[in-house]
Amino acid sequence: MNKRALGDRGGTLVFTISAALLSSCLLLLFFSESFFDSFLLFFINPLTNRYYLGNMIAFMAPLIVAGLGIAFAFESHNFNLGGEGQLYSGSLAAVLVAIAMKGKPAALIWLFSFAAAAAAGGLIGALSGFLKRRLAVDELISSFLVSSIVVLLVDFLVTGPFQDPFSNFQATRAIPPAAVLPKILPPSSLSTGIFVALLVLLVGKFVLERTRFGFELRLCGANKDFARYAGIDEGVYALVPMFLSGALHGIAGALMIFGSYGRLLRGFSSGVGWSAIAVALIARNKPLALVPAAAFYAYLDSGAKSVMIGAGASPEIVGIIQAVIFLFITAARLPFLKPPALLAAHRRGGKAGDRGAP
Amino acid sequence: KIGVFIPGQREGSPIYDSLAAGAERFASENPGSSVRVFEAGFNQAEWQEKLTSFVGSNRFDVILTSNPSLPDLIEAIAPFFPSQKFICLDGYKTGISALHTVLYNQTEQGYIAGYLAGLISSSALPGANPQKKAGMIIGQHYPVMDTLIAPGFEQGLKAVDPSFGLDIRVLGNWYDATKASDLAKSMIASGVDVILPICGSASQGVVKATKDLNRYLVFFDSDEYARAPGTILGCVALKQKELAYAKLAEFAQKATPWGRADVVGVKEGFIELLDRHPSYAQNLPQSIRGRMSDLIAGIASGALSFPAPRL
Amino acid sequence: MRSVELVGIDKYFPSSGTWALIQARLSLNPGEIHAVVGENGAGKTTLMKILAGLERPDSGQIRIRGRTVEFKNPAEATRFGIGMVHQHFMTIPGLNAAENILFGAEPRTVFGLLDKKAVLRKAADCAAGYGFSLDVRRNAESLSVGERQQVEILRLLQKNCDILILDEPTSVLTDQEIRSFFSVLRQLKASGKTIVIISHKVGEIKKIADRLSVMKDGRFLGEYKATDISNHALSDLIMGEYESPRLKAKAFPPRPAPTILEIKNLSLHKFKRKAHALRDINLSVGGGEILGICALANNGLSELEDLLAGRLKPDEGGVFFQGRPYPKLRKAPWLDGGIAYVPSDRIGRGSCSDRSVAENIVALDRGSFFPHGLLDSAKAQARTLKAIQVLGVKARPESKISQLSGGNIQKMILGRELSEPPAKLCLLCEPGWGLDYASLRRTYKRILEIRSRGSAVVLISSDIDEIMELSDRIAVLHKGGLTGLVTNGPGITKSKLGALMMGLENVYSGSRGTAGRDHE
Amino acid sequence: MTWLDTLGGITASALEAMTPLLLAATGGLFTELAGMLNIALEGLMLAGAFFGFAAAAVSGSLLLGILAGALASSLIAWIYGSATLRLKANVFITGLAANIFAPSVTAVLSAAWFGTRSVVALAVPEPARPLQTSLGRIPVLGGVFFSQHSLVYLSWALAAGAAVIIYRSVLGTRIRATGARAEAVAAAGFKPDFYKLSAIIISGFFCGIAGASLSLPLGAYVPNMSSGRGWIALVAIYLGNRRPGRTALACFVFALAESFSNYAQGQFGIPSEFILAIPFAATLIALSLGTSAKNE
Ligand SMILES: Nc1ncnc2c1ncn2[C@@H]1O[C@H](COP(=O)(O)OP(=O)(O)OP(=O)(O)O)[C@@H](O)[C@H]1O
Ligand SMILES: Nc1ncnc2c1ncn2[C@@H]1O[C@H](COP(=O)(O)OP(=O)(O)OP(=O)(O)O)[C@@H](O)[C@H]1O
Ligand SMILES: [Mg+2]
Ligand SMILES: [Mg+2]
Repeated sequence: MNKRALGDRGGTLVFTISAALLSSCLLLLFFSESFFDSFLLFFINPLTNRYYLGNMIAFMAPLIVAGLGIAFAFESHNFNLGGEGQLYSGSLAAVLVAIAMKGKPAALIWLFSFAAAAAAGGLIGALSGFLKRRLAVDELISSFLVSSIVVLLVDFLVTGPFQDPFSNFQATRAIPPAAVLPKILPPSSLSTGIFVALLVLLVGKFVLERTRFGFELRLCGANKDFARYAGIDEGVYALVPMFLSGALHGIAGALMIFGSYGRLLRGFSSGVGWSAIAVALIARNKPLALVPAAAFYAYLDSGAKSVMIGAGASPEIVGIIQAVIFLFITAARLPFLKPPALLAAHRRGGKAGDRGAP
Repeated sequence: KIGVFIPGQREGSPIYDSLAAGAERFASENPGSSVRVFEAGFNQAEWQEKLTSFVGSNRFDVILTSNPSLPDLIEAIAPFFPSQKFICLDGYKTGISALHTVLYNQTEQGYIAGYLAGLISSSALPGANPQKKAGMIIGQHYPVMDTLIAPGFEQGLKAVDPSFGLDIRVLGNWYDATKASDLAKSMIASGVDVILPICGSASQGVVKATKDLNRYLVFFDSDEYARAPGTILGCVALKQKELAYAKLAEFAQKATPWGRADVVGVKEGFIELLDRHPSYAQNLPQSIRGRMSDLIAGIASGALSFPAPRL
Repeated sequence: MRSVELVGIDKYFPSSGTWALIQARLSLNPGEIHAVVGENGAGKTTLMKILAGLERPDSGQIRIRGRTVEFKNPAEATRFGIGMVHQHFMTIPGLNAAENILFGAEPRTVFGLLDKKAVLRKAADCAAGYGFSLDVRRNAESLSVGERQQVEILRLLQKNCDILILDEPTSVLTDQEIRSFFSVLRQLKASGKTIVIISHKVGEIKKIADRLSVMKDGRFLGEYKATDISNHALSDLIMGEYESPRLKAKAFPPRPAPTILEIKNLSLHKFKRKAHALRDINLSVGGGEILGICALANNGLSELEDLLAGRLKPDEGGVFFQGRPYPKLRKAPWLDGGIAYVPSDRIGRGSCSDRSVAENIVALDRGSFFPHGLLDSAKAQARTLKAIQVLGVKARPESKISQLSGGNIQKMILGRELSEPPAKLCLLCEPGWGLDYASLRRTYKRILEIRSRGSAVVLISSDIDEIMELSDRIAVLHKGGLTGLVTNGPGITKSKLGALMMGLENVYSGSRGTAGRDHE
Repeated sequence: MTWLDTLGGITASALEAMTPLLLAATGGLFTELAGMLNIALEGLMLAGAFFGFAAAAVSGSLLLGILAGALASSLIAWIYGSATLRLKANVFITGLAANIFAPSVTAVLSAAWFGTRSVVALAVPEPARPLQTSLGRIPVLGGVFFSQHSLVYLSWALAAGAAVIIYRSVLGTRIRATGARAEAVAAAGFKPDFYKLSAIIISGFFCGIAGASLSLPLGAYVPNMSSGRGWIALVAIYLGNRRPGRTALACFVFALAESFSNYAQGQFGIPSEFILAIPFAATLIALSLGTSAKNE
């Protein structure tokens, strides 16, 4: 990859983001009572207010880890739509292990809980991989269906057998206080979990880009026929990446629990699985790009909350603004911005459409 | 300066709407006071973060909210905002000096609805059948539902006739009206003739199905008769607006009993069977109305009481 | 008036940093067959894509019948009667041959719906009109390469294109197919069409073309009348002063080394309980021997390739490698370079288009490039450079395969598979596809070298010249069965092999189990 | 009640519940065949539900309502499609955008037109049950097949029409060709993006009617009323192997499972979560059996 290509893509990205922000400003201008206040609250407050900033960075942690999970799936040409269920079930496993290990040293609890989260999420993901390998069931659909079922089952477990009898929340009991990840910037929910997330990301990047496993995985994703010719077991690369994808979602869930919530609240994860897909797509599956992508996503989320709470903007307006930003964020070219010849040539060579993502 | 924190959405949830309305009425009648209403949405996991931002972003004299789970949240964040006061309706927690809670006796509310449902089902009304079956369609299971409302409703039914059966079906969300309508139809096909829907905006589907099939509904929390007069034969309301107003007035007089938890019901005037609407008064035979007013009188006088389990 | 004139065309590909065309030109007379020749990566395909509206030149002019035009997309070129048959075909799966042929000009019924009957009729008429024996009802996926090509040509004709561009149309056709294809071209010429044809086969060009343009390194070298230039002069022009390496005299190895590959009583069903794709095949190949296998399209050659490539399992019989059952793809001899394989599908199977040359080379020998599970980049880089040099691939290790010209992709694959040390068994399918003359000679030399080092080579090819030039023995398949297994030598002629391939003769005498190297 | 009546009742309600699924899946089939993963079905349905209902309430005409729903949702599909194709944006992310956009914009308009962001219940003409008094009298079968409301029959007709368009029309052929090999369509001188956009707009059209078939029979618009049906429609397309007939069958399987689970809630003492999972589990099993049978 030469520098020019990267530079040009960067240029397009800057333009698309500006276009997105510009159009959201216009919307704010038309729909909010005080444009200036709303603008500050939406775009500036998340960065200057310690509480919002903390929450924003805290939200990046699960986005990065789950986004990495999506990248593992996409890079091997597996489409994981089951992030929600994997994340949710992983969280449950982590919470149960942590509660069972009450009294043990925190480090031990973390180790076992995160392992349990990874195992639970991973098994759910691997089920779709298994169905694909054994029965040629499309993993896109099976992961979605399995996830829908798993969410319901976890709901049942949380509100039934594991419901905290002393809480009015639909939630499990809290994890031992010692096991809660140390907080940074209280009262925001930022914790050392963000460092865990970055560590996981670096490991993931290393595995994906430097190891034989990662090489084979990406080769399977790029051209199945060639991978098979090269003696790579595609079956394994339907199964293992889906397992890893699920495992990373599980860890992402555990990070949310150990970093912010301290217990499993019913439906706490709703939407994170989907957001992770968006983050991975914005980052084009490049591990390091996941950090800015997650930051951007969390920033939008934070800005939305800020403007709703601070200026009473209705959720609908915020929704429309987010929709507009999504329309632009992955745009490869804008009508008023002629694509650099290079990009155009590159695109023409690339395969159009298919599933859009990987 | 009053902040109203709504853990949900104002529109479509009468209970939250009346909470805000009560505060707004108080503000309009008391010059110098102002209200800011914030809707936090239905995801319970986000409430803590949003409540913290809400408290942190403004200077409120008092924050008024309503939900059984809010006291736990308030307990968690109160240390960060030592001077902030909270009043939580529909919740129960003692011993926090910044918080006063008032719990509705929803067993009582359920009992009244159940008793009415039982009477309707065993009546000679055109839509009633001889089967002793009534139903509830709920959005989800949740603690207040499972420990207060549903048992209360069932007790009410059994008080009419111990052979009554209660059919509870779950929608899985609060907005799939089409599925709610299918559930209602399926329920009616199995012999249910009175339904109590507690499923948010999806209740529209239940109303539609019951109306089409000429069966009956009893409603909860607020005056819903207008949605289907003749089909909705009873509403057991919470007087949330009045309670909100009363509690703010008490706050203005600095008379709030901080740290205390109260329980209110028919006796205190904050749970009421809305019996003056024509849909109730004209569609129900005198016999039923009579037995209902006896029941209400009994509860109001204290002759009949339902200890609400502490939540 | 010239029917087409391209003047001063420049084209730079920033992604690969190459000037594909520098002041290139081309002029076509109406009603001629014009050949464009030149070594791999000379810019032939790029120039044609520009004429067909698929690429836009950086500078230069396109004049059609005297008018200067600018094409933004292929549709605009089509409007000027220009159509292109691509090096890698563009048939649409999911549609049948007729729908493919009439794509874009379908007859309709009164309600604006497709008139399926008329589609079939019109396509069949069209095919028959040009003397193609194509069953237009068949699904596009089930067509052979030759038939796909017919579909592509018919599609252009049917759109009234009168300037047809054919990019290496003969490289995947068998001899018979080429002959009938050429008669079609002559017939088209007679009806006034202008035809541009790209090819690397000098003899072929001389036979069919009226005039030819020579390109080198993106530049135009000159334009000649086919009758004015000798074969020798032409290849000199293309290659510069290229000294063709002397190939070793062909001789059946005197003392046959032990058998390396053995195919015993092998049968393969096309579908369960249906026609045979392969029927009772017995073959064996020893070390130091090249076995050529040829057949017409749809006669079992591709199935045999898939079997030997480990992609299909035989329904009956078996394949043995050094006396043991044929190894699975993921097992030792495949992974440690014991079996080398050049697939006939170079884009889909042989390479990974959006990966770099280096990655494409590393992919085949991961065991040694990832010593402890981690990439040894220095080694990978060194090996890549070596593989590129073997056959002179015009690319850098970090170039993406999709940026390489067709011939260079093939050279990359050959360089990878035929590298040192040679594999025990080399399975080479259409190894000469799209190679220019010099590369072809170098490749042949390397194949013979590998043979002399004691490897067994299986050569599957639709090019009879290639088979006859390299093989020690030749097996001929017809309808999935062997019709001949002969020792190559003076007695073996093209027409004899042709008769065997068409099933007109059957000289196969091997019976079960005994057929093999010692049958003559 | 005999078991036959019960079965008939479950089937009849499955046929009704299948209607929005069938319409949305048929629409999604077009985009799927054009080679795009259309996750916006959900949002497009919701838009159709709102605009269909609003137009029917204002005009008092069922037909106008359906048309308005279809058109409004086609319009949103057009925006979504243009963003995807003209800006070369990722279709999944723009789909997500459409799914966020639809409920937001309906809420804003609902507040402006009807004064509420919540349930809008107004008098709209009810879809008739055209065959109930004639064929509907046939025992059992009449109740199952001929007592449905007109939108149910409309959906069958539209699904059949879509099959004809897909396989017999020029547009359908081009759309399929685009999905199968876009670069070949381009090389043949056509614009693949045009056919992709057409497919997206058609999917919007069908989803609009699907949405109207939710809100009109209910006589109300409820925010979020599509509640995941767009996703199920997508599942049905895969389960149906991207063929119109099998997709319809898949929709029926899902609707039947759901209708059975509605019935089962009252019959067996199983936690509701398990019952709610039945449709997903049934679909997953059908998918596994279906594909493994195909691979035999
Ligand atoms: N899309 C592309 N991006 C970058 N470089 C390209 C691209 N297409 C072609 N090239 C480069 O342009 C040069 C000319 O390629 P072209 O395909 O025209 O060669 P050719 O004469 O057709 O060769 P062959 O006989 O091997 O097919 C090559 O060096 C090739 O690497
Ligand atoms: N009897 C045989 N004779 C010749 N070749 C065989 C025979 N059995 C298997 N093979 C070869 O082995 C290859 C792989 O076999 P098989 O299909 O069992 O592997 P797989 O199913 O891909 O791997 P796995 O069993 O590890 O999942 C076949 O494609 C075939 O080339
Ligand atoms: Mg009864
Ligand atoms: Mg070429």
